[in-house]
Amino acid sequence: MVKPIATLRSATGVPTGRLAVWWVIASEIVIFGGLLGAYLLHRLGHPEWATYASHTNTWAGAFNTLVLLSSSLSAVLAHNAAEKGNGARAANLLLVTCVGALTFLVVKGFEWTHEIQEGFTITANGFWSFYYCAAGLHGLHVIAGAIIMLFVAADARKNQELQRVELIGIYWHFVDLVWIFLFPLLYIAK
Amino acid sequence: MLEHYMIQGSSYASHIDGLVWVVLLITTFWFLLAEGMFFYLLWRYREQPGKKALYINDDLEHAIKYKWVEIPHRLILICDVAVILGAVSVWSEVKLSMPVTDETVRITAQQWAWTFRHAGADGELDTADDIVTVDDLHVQLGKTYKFELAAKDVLHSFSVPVFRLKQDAIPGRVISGWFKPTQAGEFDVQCAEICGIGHGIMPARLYVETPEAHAEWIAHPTHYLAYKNK
Amino acid sequence: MSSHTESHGAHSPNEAPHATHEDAHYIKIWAILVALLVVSVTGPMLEIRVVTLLTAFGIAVVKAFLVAKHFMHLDTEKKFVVQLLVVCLGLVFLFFMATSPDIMKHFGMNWVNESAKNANIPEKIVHHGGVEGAAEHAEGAAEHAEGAAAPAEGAPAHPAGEAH
Amino acid sequence: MAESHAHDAHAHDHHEEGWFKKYFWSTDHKMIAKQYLLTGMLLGAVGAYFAYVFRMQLAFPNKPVPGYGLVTGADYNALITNHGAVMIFWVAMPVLIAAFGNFLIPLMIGCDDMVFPRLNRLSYQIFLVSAIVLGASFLVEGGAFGGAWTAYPPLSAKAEYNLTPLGPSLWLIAVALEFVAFLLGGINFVTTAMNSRAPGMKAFDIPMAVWMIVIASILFMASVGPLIAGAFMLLFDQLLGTGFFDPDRGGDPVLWQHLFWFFGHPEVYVVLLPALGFVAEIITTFSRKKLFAYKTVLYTTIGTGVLSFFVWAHHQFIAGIDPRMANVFTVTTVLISIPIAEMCFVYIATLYGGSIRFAVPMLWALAFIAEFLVGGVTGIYLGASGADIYFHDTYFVVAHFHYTFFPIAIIGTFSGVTYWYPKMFGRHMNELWNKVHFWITIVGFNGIFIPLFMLGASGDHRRIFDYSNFPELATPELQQLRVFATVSLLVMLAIQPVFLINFFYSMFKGKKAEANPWNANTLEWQCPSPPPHGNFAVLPEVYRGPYEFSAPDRADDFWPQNSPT
Repeated sequence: MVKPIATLRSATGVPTGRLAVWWVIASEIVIFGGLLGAYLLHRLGHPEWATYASHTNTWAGAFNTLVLLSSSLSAVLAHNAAEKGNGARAANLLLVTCVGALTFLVVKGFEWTHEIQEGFTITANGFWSFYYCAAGLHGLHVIAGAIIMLFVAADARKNQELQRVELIGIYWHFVDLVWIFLFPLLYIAK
Repeated sequence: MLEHYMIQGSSYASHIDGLVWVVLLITTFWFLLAEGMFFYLLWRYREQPGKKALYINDDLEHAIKYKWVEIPHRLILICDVAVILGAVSVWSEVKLSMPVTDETVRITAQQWAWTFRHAGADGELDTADDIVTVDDLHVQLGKTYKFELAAKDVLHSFSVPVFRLKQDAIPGRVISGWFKPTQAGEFDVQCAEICGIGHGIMPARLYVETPEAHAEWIAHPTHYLAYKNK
Repeated sequence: MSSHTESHGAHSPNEAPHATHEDAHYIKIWAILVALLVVSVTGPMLEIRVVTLLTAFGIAVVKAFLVAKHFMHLDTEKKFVVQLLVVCLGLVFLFFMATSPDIMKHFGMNWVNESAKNANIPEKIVHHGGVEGAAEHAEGAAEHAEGAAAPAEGAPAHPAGEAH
Repeated sequence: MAESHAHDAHAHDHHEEGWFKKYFWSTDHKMIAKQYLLTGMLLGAVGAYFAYVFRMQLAFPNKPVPGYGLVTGADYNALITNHGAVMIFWVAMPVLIAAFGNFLIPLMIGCDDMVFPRLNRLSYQIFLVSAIVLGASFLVEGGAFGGAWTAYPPLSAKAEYNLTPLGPSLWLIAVALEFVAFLLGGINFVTTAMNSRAPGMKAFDIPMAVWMIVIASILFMASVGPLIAGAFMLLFDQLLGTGFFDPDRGGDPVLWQHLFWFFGHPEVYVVLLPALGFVAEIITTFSRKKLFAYKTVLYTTIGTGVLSFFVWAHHQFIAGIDPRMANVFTVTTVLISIPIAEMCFVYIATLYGGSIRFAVPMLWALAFIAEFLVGGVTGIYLGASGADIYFHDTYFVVAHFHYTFFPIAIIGTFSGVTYWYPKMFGRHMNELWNKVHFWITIVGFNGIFIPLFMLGASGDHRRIFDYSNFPELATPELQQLRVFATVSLLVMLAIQPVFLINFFYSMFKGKKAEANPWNANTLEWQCPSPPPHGNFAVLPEVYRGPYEFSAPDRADDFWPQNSPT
């Protein structure tokens, strides 16, 4: 598939791929904003949710925050390597990021298994419904990001489409950003 | 305008109709002006042989814009203010205020019936002589009623067209409002929010009765679900 | 036309220059982020509400700012991108503010959300809440007592509307 | 130059194509536009069929409808629900934004394709899947969803209330997929228009149609988020038994109303703006006039878009929101009349001093202005909160929004199709039959909805399948109005095959069209009809605005954007 000339133009000064990623993030902000806004509306109206929230595992959440922050670091280092034309290094760093994503999901899996065994299922009460909904939607983004990243890394290893390293990086930082807010909302505020 | 279609049965019905009149006059003026101008221009500037269209340069555009855009802009703003003032005042009367009421009636909507709890002879709700009816609401002419609206299952809407009253009922919430009947007679209560396959078979009847007839009904209620005679 | 002409080297001249930092810079930012994370986890251990909120959400904002600025390179991105993202955040805020009178509050002018209020009653709470919740619970209990006295047909009387 | 060289390579690449690859797997923006257009027309026929069935039930209650059978309450609810959903999500959006956006944006801004052709193809395929999922919801146990297109819970959340265990979930999944398709499409449109304009095309040289589609896409992307989140929540309520909107379990049904209408109101402008853009193109071309006050049109469009985020709760005035909030929203709602009215005045002013030729596209565009004015002014009755107490959920509302949506989705589409048909297919449609079709459609449309205003003023409520239970509504006078509306609908539907035959016949047998049959200025007319793969032999450069008609000191009364002199 040959790219049309349209893709190569840049009247705004922002390359087309990056511009599109910003629009994706803009619409994602409203999606997560709607969900977290709805959660906050209920949370502030229901002081008893603090009690429900006390059963979340802060340490697991904190560890996952650390994992995502570190994977963001490797993503931005990959971008830096791609800017310098070093595709192999960028690919390796992207793989490190993917390992971070995998770690995040594994921790999440253990956490959820434990919580569900304790009886805190998605139907337990409003807090847990939002907990699974918000963290689940975020988890889907982690999975999607990791899969795309594998493709980008495969291309980057061949020194192709290096600009995409930056694009998937920006998306990954956004996923990290969402988690930065999910962590206090779901884990710390008790 | 509405009074030609539906009789005014409550104290605030005429105010709502008055607001509709205000809106009708304003919108009709603008509508006729715009459509009149539109069709006039279509006729006046139809294609004619040998006649070239006008080219509007920036200076000319600026001058015309004042006449075509700036002045209507301000006039519409004035009209909007009039509409807003009317709308807010009527809305405040019907939905925001709660006048001193004589009696309370509790309305519970469910799929697909209305339950009305009347205060009964003592005029107090939640006493032994309450009259509970299904799909029949009896009120006395000229008395001010407070209603407490609730729903058991899904959204419903308590709509009494002659009163110009409409309020959605939401499960889990109790929403209050008021009305003061001014016309005796038998009227429709309708459900105005889709509530399932029986939405079209969820009517109730409203009986606005003179004080004598109302007292008679309280003494000998008909179609009641629960009623304890002392 | 081969597609890798479009890679980083092919930016057209009118593009924003993308500042490329050394890796050390990014590691420094990461270290700050991790330090902030430690603060945000240890802060709530003091069990002071103000400190919890500040460390949890204040630091989240700081972290978000650092990630957006240094990792997403919004500092060197075109202005309109930042404006776009801020506008979207503003829309979320608008939604929240205009919806809060109905959802966050459980009573208002001529209406009361009975079921949400009843959800606040302490019986339904398995474990005791924090100190700050106690006053709310007491209030909830009072509402509940009132609600319990109401008749059974599903529409408890509650005159909250007149209070306004 | 590198660009034209790359273009040659591009064109060579597409010589040998199979049927499947050409018509179904194509990444060419024009083919995807046609796919969207035809799918939209097909679903439009489905939506019209729904309207036919339930209007027959209303006019002749409880008699078997020819071509359907007896309409039960459940059938009726499913029909009205899906009529609304199909017409908005699967007709107005794909035709106005996706079909014309795909076709027009690359041509009008002078480039060879959308910036992400494969994303574009994916967008159509997801859209097609969403339509199939919607169709499947009619075949599952319990039947299709019947809780109105607003899908208010708890009715939509629990099978015990709506008695359709699977329909609502499929419906919701279909809507969510459709949103994903249009998010992908919208990102493509916006990015293309922002980045890939022809050299020399500055912000105020962009044709209004492109501006409007882009602003509409932005509105869509910025408003749909909360509803996507809400769709997840409602789907979990339906399938997993959570209680997001269940008051007995700590949820709140009013939250859904806010999530829905926060999207739902901007959505009106999402479909309105493209139609306004087509009208701007057409009235300038056929009155040989410059668009009057280009910048005013643009600013009022942006103003309308911004304001549209501040008005959503006017759909909920009496739906249980705090009544004090209604005062806020009535102010913002009534104020939106200012930019919309200004836009109408500007369009009318464009006709001043023109040389107006009443070709078929022009007739449709003029009808849009004349009819949309009715929809505009009747909106004031509903935006004024006090009057809305009476009008809410009556046929007055139905008539009002059909006087906006019909001009948008049907008249706007016909104006666009008749105007760009020569460009799309390289041939002309039959003008005489198009005119016959135009007049009967317009008369039929007014015949349907003027009676509905009167019904609404008489307190006639929507979504009721049988009025015999409501003595005030079951009167012979009102029934006559219903019959009149239904007969008008039958007349209007009866003439549509004429258009369809004309449409498909002319595709093969119509008069051949030259590149610029209407003598228009915008770039899409400066390439061959129909445009080849890659659109332009040499990608154009732009020297002036799109509406330089009848410029003095020129022999021609038009001046193409890419003409150097």
